Amino acid sequence: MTESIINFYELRRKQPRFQGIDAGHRACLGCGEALAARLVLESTGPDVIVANATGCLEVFTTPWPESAWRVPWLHSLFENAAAVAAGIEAALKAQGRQSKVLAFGGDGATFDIGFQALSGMLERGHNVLYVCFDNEAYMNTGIQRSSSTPHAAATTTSPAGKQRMGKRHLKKDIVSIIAAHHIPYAATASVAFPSDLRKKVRRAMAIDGATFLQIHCPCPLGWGHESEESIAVARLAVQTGLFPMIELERGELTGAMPIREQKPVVDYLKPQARFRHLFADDARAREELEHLQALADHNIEIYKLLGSGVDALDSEGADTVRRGGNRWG
Amino acid sequence: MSDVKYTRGGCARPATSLQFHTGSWRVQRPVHRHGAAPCHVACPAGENPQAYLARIEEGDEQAAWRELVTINPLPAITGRVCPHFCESACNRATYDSAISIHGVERYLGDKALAHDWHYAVPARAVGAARVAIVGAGPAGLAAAYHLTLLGYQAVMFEANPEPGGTLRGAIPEYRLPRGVLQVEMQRVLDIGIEFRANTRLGRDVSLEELRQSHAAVFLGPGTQRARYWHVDGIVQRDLHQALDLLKAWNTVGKLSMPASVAVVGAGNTALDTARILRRAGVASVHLVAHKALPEQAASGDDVMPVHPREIAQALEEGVQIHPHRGIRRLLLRGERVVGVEMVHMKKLRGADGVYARVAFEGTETVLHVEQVIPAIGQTVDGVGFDALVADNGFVSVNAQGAVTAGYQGVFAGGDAIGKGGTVTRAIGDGRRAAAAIHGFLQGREWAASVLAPVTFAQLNVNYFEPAPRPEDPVLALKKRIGEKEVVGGIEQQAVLQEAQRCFSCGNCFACDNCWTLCPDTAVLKTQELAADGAHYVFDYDYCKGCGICAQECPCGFIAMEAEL
Amino acid sequence: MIEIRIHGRGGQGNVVAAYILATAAIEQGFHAQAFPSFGAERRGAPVAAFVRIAREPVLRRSQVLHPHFLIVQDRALLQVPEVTVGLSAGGGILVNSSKPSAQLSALLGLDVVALPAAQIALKHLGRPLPNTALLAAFAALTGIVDGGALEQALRLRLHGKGEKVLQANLELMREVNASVPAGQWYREEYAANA
Amino acid sequence: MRQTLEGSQAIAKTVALCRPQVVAAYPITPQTHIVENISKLVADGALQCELVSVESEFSAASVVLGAAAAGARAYTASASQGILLMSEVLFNIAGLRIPLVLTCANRAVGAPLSIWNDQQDSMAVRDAGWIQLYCADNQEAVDTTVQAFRIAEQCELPVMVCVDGFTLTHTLEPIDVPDQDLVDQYLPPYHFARALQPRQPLSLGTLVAPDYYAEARHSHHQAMLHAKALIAQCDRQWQELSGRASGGLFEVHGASDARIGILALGSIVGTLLDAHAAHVQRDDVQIIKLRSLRPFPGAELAVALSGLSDLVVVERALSPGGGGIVGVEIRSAFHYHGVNVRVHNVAVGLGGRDVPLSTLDRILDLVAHGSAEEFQILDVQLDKLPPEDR
Repeated sequence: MTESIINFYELRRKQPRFQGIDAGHRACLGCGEALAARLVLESTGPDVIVANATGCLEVFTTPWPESAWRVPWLHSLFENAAAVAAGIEAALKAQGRQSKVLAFGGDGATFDIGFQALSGMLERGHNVLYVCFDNEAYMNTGIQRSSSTPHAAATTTSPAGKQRMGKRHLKKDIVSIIAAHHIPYAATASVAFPSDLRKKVRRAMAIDGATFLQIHCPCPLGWGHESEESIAVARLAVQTGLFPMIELERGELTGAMPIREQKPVVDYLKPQARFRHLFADDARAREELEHLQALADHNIEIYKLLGSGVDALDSEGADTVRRGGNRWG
Repeated sequence: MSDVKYTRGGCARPATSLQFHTGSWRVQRPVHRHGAAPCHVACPAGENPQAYLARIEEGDEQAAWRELVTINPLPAITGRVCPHFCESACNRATYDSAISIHGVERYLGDKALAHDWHYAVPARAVGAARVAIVGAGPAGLAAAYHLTLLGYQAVMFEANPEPGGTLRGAIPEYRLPRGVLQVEMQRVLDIGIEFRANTRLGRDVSLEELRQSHAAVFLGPGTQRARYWHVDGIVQRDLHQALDLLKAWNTVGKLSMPASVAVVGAGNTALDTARILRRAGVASVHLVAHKALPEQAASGDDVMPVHPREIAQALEEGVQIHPHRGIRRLLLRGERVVGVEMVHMKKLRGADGVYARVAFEGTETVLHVEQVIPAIGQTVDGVGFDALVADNGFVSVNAQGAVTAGYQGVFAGGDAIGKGGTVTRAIGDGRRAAAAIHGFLQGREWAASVLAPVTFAQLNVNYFEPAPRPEDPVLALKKRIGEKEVVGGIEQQAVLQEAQRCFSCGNCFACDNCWTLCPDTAVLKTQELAADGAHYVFDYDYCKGCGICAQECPCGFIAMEAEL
Repeated sequence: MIEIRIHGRGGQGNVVAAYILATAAIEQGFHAQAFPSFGAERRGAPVAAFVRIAREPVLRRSQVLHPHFLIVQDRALLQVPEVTVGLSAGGGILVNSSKPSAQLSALLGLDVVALPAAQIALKHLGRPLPNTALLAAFAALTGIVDGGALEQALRLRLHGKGEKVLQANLELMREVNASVPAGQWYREEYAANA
Repeated sequence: MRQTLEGSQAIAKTVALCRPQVVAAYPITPQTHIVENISKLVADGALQCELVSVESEFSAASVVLGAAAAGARAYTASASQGILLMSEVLFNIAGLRIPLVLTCANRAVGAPLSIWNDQQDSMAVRDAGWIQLYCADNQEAVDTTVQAFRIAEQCELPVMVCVDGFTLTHTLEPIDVPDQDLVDQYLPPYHFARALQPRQPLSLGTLVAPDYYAEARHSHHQAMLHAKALIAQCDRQWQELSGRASGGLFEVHGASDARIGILALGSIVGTLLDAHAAHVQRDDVQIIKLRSLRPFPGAELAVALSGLSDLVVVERALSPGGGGIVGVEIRSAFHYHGVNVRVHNVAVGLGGRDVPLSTLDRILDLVAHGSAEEFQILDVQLDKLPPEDR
């Protein structure tokens, strides 16, 4: 069978999943955020309304007069997605409508500029699932540091130079802050583990109340790795302990993806240009490498991430594939 | 939505981005590229284990067996005796441990015997061309089988009363029970093959007669003549050949031997001979091998060409192996052996670049044995077709299996062509010769396809769980007497697990990875269009060529091609 | 005033190419200006950048609508209709392609010079980035800037990337110089006024 | 020293030359390159200052407010939505009479979202009480930045240096970046008389009751009016040192007896001048570059342009439902000062729409044919709209 006679339009229509973001969007090659957003909507289904903060996701999906979205979607500003979502939810309540409200934002919109609105929405307990697509910098404006940028990563506003080793500060522990709002469900997920991501979206969707999901999504441009390495890099973030995969309910830790075999952080850092300066023959660079390893070790310790053997849902087993697929159903 | 003003506030219709073809950004494109599984490439018979493992994983064991016997009609036999090159090549070995392909093969073979599954043989046309097959060993049986599947009338000529060749003569029953051998071979003959027992080429029928009365001839005579063995021209008077001892043991079941014996050789015949000598009551059995034990081998070429398991069992059974040794001198009292002088030797590359065995002076030791049995290989006994046997003692053939001595329509295979004497290789020779004969009779040349195996680096093993392979049950040492089969088969549960462990190297197994992980929704899932064996198609209108699908394909089935 | 439009894809160094060309022109003694086509497109998407070279200070800030020359970073872009729009009569197109110039000229009915810039770059820089090779070819074809000015512009731009990178680029320039018809697009008015 | 630089890079270098002690910023297109370049200077140790990478523009403005109040020279930059998010703080900074400098990389304001250049953002905060200076090219951006610190610190008012986003910030051209000595000579160390310090425990930002509020506002207004002379003076003083002036409050190009004037702000001026020189070449046309929008030189313009018959005010912003912004102010000033010039008003280049050389011809045609209106957006393609929206 030659591909020329395939009716792609028909085939696309018949896909056994909900493609809440369809093709033709303008994301860069290998964009982790584009993938994460589609995965989220696959699990929520079409009965949702999205409030989207300013950022790459918003820009690459909606080059007017086109849109890649198949769900009702509203972009207002950078800092107010959570508040806009709260307003949508209030309206639905007033009208007796049932659709779930989602708020989408990048790490800048979540950790930084929109944090106030997010905190308010959580505190008021709106029935909103807030999804933070965390690619650890302001990518839309060209890779500036955010409070999610990892320690020692170079960005255009935390460059490595003669006197600086990239970002001086730490990555903000947003999920703990969110969980401290005593909301029913807050979790972290990664594009490298789609099954786990879907499970967490389904859990959040089942809850009537404010929920939060932070998804680690590589940005090949901003992190400086090849486009095909997005999944591999995200996987290493989890396997090294730098990005702990946890679930918090009412502030209590209720789930953590165990790490079967802790990989050294250099495995994760090496493919990324944003950490290139750490591999110079330089005492400060060596110290920062040790620092990052200590941060990973700390995560593993506080969340007790190191597994005790083989676990089908651990960092090695969670995305085991089977003949005929295990990613749908 | 007709009253919606799309110019107001920058409003847009759902999924209208589809109007924009991001495929124009692409400088490289993903393509589905079937790669050859290393097990498939490595199998001298040409089996494709991946294909039958897939059927097992789908829960259809009979379909798996059918897949298997499209290549090899004798899986219960090869599952037991093949040194399984497939497993040495298996990419899973680099990850945790190779798939127990032989275990699965044997399981399917035994299951078919137990359930009396039959080959699917197409009805033969009246007046089908007749093809003569000389020798009912594995090569001849495979040739007859495949010729029958291709619609020919196969006629087998066997010097012995029963079929089997090497399988019957040289392989002891503790490795290959006669029942299995008998039934599986009979099932082959039962597909409509004419079997002429006690008919020896050169004695009862001539090659010319066969050529006259058949459209083509396949020779699978095996190697019946022991290589001439001596030490500096000296041979003891009562020289026994290993193959003769094996035959005698296999038919009579006992041997008369002194209490200490040295067997010379490094292959299966040598090892089997040593082991039957132990079973026959010889107290002290030495194996003098010029090659290395598996754990000490410097290269694949240097190691004893037998399955490590067999070596381990022989050691357990009390065979004393002297690796990297040669016999320098026979210690004779009159014409009787009282011992041998052994010396350390290794194959080394000389100044001329040629490998040669070098004995190391000063390492000589004396082994006190009362008999020395050479097992250094056999060559073709060419009575009746001498003209086809080359100086090296083997029948020379071309890539298609046709003899090169100028006899049109005559093909040969198996041990007789001297390409490494394994049952599996012989079966492959038979199959390839059948295809070549078919081509010859249709007037076109047949060529085997040569594929590069998929390498471990081409796979993405992050998506596989480590799991150990099941070990074959082995008969306790004290129970290993007489003809009892030493190695058992694996169970159904283990077989299913092996099927699930298969990496599916170079072939799509519909895991959904590409479909799930494409950031651009440019991979579409398809059932009905999966004609190329993939279950997905690339929508190049949108694919930007990021390469994630290729990188994350567990099977190495997706390659990126430059596009400019 | 000479106006040039450079077409490429996001991430290919399109703006950098424009900046280097303008810098070289300034080194040569001209006034010049370079700026991108301010798109929001992402890595891989078609983008454009503009260069103006003049004897007098450049005051205008409008986009280049009628370029004298197009520099195109990959052949596939020639199929994008906007790329060739507005080319001045008698203008030239320099494109990264391994196809013969004559074939592309015939195809488009325009004066096209093709250069396998990506291959040349792969050889010298280890990465198929066509822009330096195209600039070197442009310099040789038009004579607007000479090798020394272009070298100086590269020096300024690659400052901090190490001498090795610079030398590899200069080596690449030399190969290109020898492989394009020097002066084919030369015109009297391009001569430096320095 | 003359260098070939991107506008943002030149601005960043210039800011560094002014020795700011605190820089705070939040990324937004097209301001980012300025902050990135400053970050690089800090990372390399070339600029010794506290760089605070804040979490929003609101905080960026607040950080520089605090820093300047605490006696440090402070700088920030933003654009578009960022300026608007800052707006509450901007009013506050000005009301507190805190001297600092902000670069606005002018950009349209959403929705619809646009990252491209117009001047809606700075126009929207023209009432905040800041001095606003518009730059016609990157050389002016550099020179005005240096002047802005001096102006701000002398009159205790914040200065917004408005630079067209992309059109200037992302354009590479030859630019004279002054030497450090020159800047040091021009710009004395930062001094803020009301700086927060325990030795002098002042209270800033108190509640002012109705009996004093009007006086406070009057004082602010007067300070702005006095700043007019200061702006012109600082430009002259810089010219004495560097040889370059940026046009004081405004600058008139063309014959003094011209009948038609075209007034614009920012980078369009260059295009209009080029178009005039290259194509139009009419003796009866003047091009006027308005540099200082706040303080607004209404009386000065009325005097300078009184000989015209028609003035077309070209803007890159509008007040929907009202019309032009600068045009209305000029019309008002002319009316008050009894100058009888017909003031037409057009908006061009909205949301990054290219302003080609032909714009000048188009405008002169409108005047010639009597079809120039009180206000109109040039080049609107009505066929892109449904009939009821035209």
